[in-house]
Amino acid sequence: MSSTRTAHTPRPGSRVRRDAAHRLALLESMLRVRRFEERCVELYSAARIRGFMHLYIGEEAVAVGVNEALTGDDAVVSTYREHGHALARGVPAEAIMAEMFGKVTGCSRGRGGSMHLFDAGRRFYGGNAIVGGGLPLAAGLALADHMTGRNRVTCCFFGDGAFAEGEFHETANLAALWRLPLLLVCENNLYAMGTALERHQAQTDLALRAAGYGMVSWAVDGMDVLAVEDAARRAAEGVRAGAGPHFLEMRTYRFRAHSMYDADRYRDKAEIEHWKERDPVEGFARRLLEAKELTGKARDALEDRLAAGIDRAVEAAEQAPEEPVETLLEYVTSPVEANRS
Amino acid sequence: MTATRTRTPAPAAAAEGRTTYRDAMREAMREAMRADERVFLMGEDVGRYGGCFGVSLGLLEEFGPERIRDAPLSESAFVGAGIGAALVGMRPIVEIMTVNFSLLALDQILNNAATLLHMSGGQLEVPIVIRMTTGAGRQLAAQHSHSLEGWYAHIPGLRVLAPATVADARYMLAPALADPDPVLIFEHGSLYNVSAELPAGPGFPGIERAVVRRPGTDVSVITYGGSLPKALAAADDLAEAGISAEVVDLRSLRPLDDATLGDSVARTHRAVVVDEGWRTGSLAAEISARLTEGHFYDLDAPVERVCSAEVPIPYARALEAAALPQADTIVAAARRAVGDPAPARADTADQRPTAGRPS
Amino acid sequence: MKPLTDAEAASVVKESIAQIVPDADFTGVGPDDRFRDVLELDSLDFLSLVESLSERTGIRIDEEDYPELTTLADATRFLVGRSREATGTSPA
Amino acid sequence: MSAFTMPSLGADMDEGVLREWLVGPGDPVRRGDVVAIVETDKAAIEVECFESGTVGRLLVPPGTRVPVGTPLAEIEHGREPAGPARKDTLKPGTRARPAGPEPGKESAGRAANAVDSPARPAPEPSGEAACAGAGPLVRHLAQLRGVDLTALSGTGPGGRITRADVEHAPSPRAPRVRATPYARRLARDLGIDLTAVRGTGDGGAVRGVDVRTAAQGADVRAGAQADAAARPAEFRRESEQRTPPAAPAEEHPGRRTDTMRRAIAELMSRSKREIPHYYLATTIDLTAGQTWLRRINRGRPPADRLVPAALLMKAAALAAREVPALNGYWRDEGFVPGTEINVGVAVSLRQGGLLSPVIHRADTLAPETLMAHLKDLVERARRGRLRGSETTGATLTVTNLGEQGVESVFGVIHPPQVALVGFGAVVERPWARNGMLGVCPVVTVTLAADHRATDGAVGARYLTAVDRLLQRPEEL
Repeated sequence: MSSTRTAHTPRPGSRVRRDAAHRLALLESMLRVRRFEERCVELYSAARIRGFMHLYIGEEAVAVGVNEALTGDDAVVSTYREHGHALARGVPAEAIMAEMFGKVTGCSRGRGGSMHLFDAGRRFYGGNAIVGGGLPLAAGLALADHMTGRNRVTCCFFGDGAFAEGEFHETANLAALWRLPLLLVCENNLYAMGTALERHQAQTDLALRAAGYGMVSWAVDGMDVLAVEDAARRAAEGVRAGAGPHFLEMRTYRFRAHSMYDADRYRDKAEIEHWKERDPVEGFARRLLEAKELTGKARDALEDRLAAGIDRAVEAAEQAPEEPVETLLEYVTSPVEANRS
Repeated sequence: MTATRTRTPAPAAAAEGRTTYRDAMREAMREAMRADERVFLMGEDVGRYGGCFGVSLGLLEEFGPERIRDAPLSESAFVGAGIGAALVGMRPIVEIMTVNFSLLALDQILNNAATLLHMSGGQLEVPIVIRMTTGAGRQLAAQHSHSLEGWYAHIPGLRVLAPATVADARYMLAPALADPDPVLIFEHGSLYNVSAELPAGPGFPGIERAVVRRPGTDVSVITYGGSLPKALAAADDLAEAGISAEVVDLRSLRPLDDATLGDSVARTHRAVVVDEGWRTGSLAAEISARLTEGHFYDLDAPVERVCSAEVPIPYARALEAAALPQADTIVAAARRAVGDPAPARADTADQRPTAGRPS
Repeated sequence: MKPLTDAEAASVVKESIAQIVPDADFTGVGPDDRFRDVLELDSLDFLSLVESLSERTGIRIDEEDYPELTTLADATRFLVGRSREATGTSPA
Repeated sequence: MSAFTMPSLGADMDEGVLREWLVGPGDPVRRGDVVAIVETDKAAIEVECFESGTVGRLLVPPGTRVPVGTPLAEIEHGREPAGPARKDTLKPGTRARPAGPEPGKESAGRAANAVDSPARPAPEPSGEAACAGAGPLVRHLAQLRGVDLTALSGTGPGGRITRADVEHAPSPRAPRVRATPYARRLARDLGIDLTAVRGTGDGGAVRGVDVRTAAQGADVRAGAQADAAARPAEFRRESEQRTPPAAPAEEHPGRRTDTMRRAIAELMSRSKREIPHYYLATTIDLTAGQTWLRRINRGRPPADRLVPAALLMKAAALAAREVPALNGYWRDEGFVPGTEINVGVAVSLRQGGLLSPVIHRADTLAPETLMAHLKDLVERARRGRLRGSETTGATLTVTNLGEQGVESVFGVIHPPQVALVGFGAVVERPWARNGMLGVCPVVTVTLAADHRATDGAVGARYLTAVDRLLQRPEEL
């Protein structure tokens, strides 16, 4: 039986470096996600990428900010809107792009596509395309660490839609009950696909409800990368300190459709425009320009560098070989048991 | 070879030198946890209560609450947690009370356990063992009595086992834990009290193969799990009528041991598949189809299936019994297969194949 | 058993042939014509004829005897001769 | 209830005359029973019924010419053969047709009286038109199923033959036997003709045990056959019973010959039109064969003796095993090898004409068995008592015109087969052997073969094989 520990409330702002280089790095990280996905739109339109593709554009501050709180030993469990999480985690753009091209060099050898990016080496446990499906899994990763005494954090991203799933509530209860080292990051972009938060939740204050499970829970401005980083650092610190799971409600917004294209019949154009005024990438860039931490020239150079990197990723994905059809039945069961039907 | 009389004795408390199915399963878990620190048991009431069916009784005292982990009634969460723990090197044994409850965790089993290795392009192995009770016969009515193992046997990426004997209950767990892929073990509720003398470890046929539990020459009765004792009893009755039935225990529902099934049918030319699942879309249907595909020209009669009636399993004793495969319905099916539908009559005896009749 | 007369033997031969060739027209078959050719008996027919003759008369007919059964006259003569040999000794 | 229909007894049969009913309403029949005699362009053939049950109404009176597939009689099904048909005709379900004669009035000649529908006149020959009215898909299907399109009348618009017409057409192939897959495999392995096996399974299905029983009885039956042959008088009585004086063959002998002549003309013309024949001949020393036969036949009653034809036939069949390229069919612009060696035996009929009953798997039969088949088939062919299944399935034809005294015969191949083997008369000729001239019995064997399927070298190989085989008669 796990011991009952007192809740630990970390001090705000502890150990967060606030220097300009760090801020420029955050910008670059967010911009990489943004430009990468913009290229994805282009490639999807050209039918180079197929399947469902869910873009993260508008939410970049969450992935980039949270990642600042995690070490290489920590684990990430993600959703189907996970390009940003994977890129921020360090999964190479080449591997992601190749995966979306269905190539052998893809990070899941072409088995997963956009929704199922995996990188075991970086402890990136996947894009899970079942809403809420990654939560119990993340609890298990945390349970293993808990049982083996390893001081690691498992960070699980999920959306406001998952808050309606039993799996969230089961996992929240289980993790809090067992004091699992779990960082629950709810990306509340206000829509479960096309259903607005107030149309699918009786109580729309998600942090308030998560707190009901006995977890430390905060709501955070998900459009501000610095606020996200700050909250994530504090929460991760609490998790590492053995205070059990922490819940962060990241209030954010996706600028594009649920999956590639939709008619946006479920929300006003004005609402989208309103949120775009708070664009986490451009807004942050503006702040850095105003603070003279970023020059126009430096911005251009950054853009060129990112574009070149994405070009290389696309080129590599184009050139990469297809996985031979003969391998179709591989990775269904473990290779050592390859003789099964 | 002469068929030995292998009618399984009625459930009874473990006699001297004998082990019950329940004790065998517990012993297997105890052995696994002693041998490997990564192994732990997680599920509803596995700890203080001692397991819904008493399988884990006493383990909490030996291994403590960290490794004998009582879970909240959150099948999806604790099964998923088991999968997550397995991903990073643990060897969880997750117990689900009944197969009906496993539906609450079906998402985790199918969409994660069975799928992660593939979706990750081979990066993530899921060495979890999920045990659950299945089957009817104890008047537990429609939400505790179903046999849905056939559904799981449908899913690539899983290994599905159905120990039907005390020895399999004792020895299947270790290879299941050693398997790098998810393994589901279905324990038929009617078997827990069955007792037998445990054979010594060597000679255990592994978890890959089906096993001929009783050799015969006229008809292959193919079954698994809780239907095995019924099939053996039916074989006894058939033997009295001069029909030599071979009883094959599938043991592994996925993958199916096509070779053993095929060999048997190639010898007997007739097959009766006994499956407590519903007939439509059943495991029995799969086996019948495979026999027809692979052994069409060996078949001397249509493959017979004895399955549960297509009804939620009812509570009332007589109704429940009527809904399930029974020794007499197995006998009737076997008789149809050998072309001797009537109860033994002197004037038809000569029409039966002579090969399998006792001299 | 009495030996066959010529008339009896001739009659047996014709009846046997008629059994094999139901519409046989004996008016076209002279006593010294090769009836096998005239009536187009093939080897199977001929074998049937031998069978029939043997059956009706009880006389044993070996392959070596076949050349004796070429014309109606030959056949009659053969049967009469054999039946005489047979009577007095044990029947074949 | 099902219908017993005018069978298709050959690819070139499009209609037949119901000559005689051998059963009447109320008679129990088993699958395989001979129930009627049908006169085709080629012969009067005993046709078997493929269902077990009770004969219901006879729908077509004797003497009526009807297209293939026309229902001839009803077969009522029931576990036990039911009572008299009149009981059945009272059932509402069987009243689909206009009322027949008063059931109670039936007595003598009930077969004729029981026929409800008036004899239908033969339809206008519409073969060519019908053929032209079938689309490529339908033609393909017909080919696959071996259905003769000219034998069908179309039900589609403008008499077009539809897919359904082809699917519902009776297949000219061997009748479908209800048998388990295992029984089929076993029958094939043991060389048992499934159509002759009595099924004891569900619905009369032939099961493995039935085939094994039949296999055990095969030798016994062969003996019985010889027995029957040894008792011709008895056999004759039986045949007289079965063949009433007004037998169809005698009823319109002229027309029957005419129609058969037409059929032969059609088949042979087609052969010469389509098949580029090549011919080979060789003369074979038959001393060994004759000597062996004489030894074998010595002491045997005539009924058990072999004729040279049996030996030659066996050699021809075995040689086909060695040269399989001559055993099979030319179909769809390609050679389809026969899965068995089924030898068609060209039998000339006294009233003129030709029939080719088939000895199935002749290569597997001992000379004695082959001889028994040969006798039986030839005899029945000449009496017009062949069964449908006995006239189909030949993969190679052997003609033995030598029986008529000629020394060599250059035959015309029976399409779709690709070869025809001819044996001439066994004659004594001067023959050089080991540098010495002597007089030997010799036979000239000829081969007519389809040059599309094989070349001369293959044919030569075949004749060489026949020669070699005949030099070791004891191994045949």
